[in-house]
Amino acid sequence: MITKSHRIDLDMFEGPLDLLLFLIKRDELNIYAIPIAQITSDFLEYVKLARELKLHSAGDFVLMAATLMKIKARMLLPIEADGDEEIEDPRTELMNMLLEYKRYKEAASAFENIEREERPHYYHIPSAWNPQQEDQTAILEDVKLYDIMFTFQYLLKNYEEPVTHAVAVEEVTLTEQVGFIGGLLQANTRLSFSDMLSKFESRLIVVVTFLAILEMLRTRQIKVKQSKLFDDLLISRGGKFGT
Amino acid sequence: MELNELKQIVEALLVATPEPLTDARFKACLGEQNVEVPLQEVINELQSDYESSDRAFIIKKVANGFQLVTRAEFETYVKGLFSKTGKLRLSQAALETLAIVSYRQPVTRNAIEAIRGVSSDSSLRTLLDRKLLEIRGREDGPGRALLYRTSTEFLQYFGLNTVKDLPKLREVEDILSEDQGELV
Amino acid sequence: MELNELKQIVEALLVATPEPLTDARFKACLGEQNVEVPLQEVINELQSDYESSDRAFIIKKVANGFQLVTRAEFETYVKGLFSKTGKLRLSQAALETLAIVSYRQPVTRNAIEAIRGVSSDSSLRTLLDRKLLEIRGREDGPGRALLYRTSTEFLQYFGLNTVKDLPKLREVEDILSEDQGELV
Repeated sequence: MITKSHRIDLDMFEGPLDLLLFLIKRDELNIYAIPIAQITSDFLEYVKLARELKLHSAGDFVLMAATLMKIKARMLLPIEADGDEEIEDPRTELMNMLLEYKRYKEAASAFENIEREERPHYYHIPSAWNPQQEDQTAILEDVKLYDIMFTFQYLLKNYEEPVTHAVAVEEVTLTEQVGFIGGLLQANTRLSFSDMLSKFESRLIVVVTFLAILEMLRTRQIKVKQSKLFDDLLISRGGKFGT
Repeated sequence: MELNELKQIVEALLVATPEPLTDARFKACLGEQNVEVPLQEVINELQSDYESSDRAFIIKKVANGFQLVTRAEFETYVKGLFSKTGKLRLSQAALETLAIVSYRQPVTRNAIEAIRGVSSDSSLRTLLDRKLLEIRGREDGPGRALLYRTSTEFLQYFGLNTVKDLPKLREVEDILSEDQGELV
Repeated sequence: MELNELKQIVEALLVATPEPLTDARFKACLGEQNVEVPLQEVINELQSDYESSDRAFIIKKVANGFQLVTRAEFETYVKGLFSKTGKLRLSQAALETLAIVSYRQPVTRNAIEAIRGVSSDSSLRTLLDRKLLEIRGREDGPGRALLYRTSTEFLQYFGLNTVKDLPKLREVEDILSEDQGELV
């Protein structure tokens, strides 16, 4: 569906919910009954295109991708009518999140308008007046807890022996992670998604690994199964595994 | 005390006060002296003096107090005091975070992130740096997470008297009915 | 530009400037506009306006610049703004000392000075005066040095119930580390 919009920069969006709201609006979708298959594939297209997206939000986009895939899987399951118990639409929670986010997004734009109106006024800033002032060079207008924290942290940084952080910049590429998952699947018939992720210390690797899973799903090298909504994802070899 | 003398005192206080001059603070400054005229009345008098004598500033009611602000028409010049661009505008992310805290306060970082769907560390940091938010105590629950609130500076920044002056948050039902309307 | 207009601009700048208005800053604020009148002359004009209209403030020349200050005769009232019950204005030195005591309490003066790298006598005195700190007992060691802690007033000021409610270092790191967001 990417053809509809050409390429849109993920930077435009404040997060996955913002992107979903955009897709819903663009395609005039009914928020009560979101066509989950369509929106999932659109969403994944964006995430895939945005491999070089702002890394700090990448994890949040990936998490949403996983949620969408769970909902999609859940929608495909036959509904077991269990007595009179009403079965909740798997999309309800997502819909509520989207609506709640939309309320605050609207409020944010109201704030922006007030900010614009207030902009031309500048408050009078009085010169320091304090007869007991011991140090005239730096006066804090108003001390907040944050100032206390910040100051202490700043002092500690200068006081303690500079610790040399061994930050090995982990260069992980998509291809490497595709190879890594392939290797694991040679040895095991099934992989637990959460077990695999728990081994990684950096969120960057988690993100790249997830993108690798998406890529391998697309090319049918793997299959992903989930028994219940919000359950772990189980990865196994797909029809084109090893090709 | 005569009104003229009172006007001068209030003016002196407005020039010297680092935060909005409230009624309580005004009374405290007067000490033992008995004053019948309410602060608001003195302010009104001063305000009209400033207007008739073409002063470049006015008195603004903000955070339940009074402060001097420059008149809007001098923005072009005044902004030169601060940087090339004048006041820094808040980013969309910061505005969203601020909106959530305003309506939900006191609120934890987790609650903010649950609504936004993205990590909000750097917006929180910006807002704390600019003193628009402050940390105020901890949640009672098991995690004892830090709680965030808006500050007096927040009210000043948006020219509000209380948080209650903020535009009302739209109800979910309204959003839904509008969206349904769009569809038809 | 006419003198009257110029006077208004300078007045706006004086109201809004966070530091004394220098000639250079004044020129920068005017931008491209050509002004022949020197700042000092505009200031003189304003000054005599303020005198003749009995304003409670004057323009004071300090460190090469100009700023608005209240007239000395109003000091009795103005100091009420900064009385102990009001918001605190702490110097950087006092703030640093307060921060160290908050996180390291109970703590000796030596320990504080080791972290700050400078003598902290006078800040300790200020903080004790303002009842933000208190002395509680002595160290066990040979010197039997005095131990400093934060007071109940300190906790109340920040809306905390106990010292344990202060943000923990780990939480501080969370909020303050800029990289955290970007790196992940």
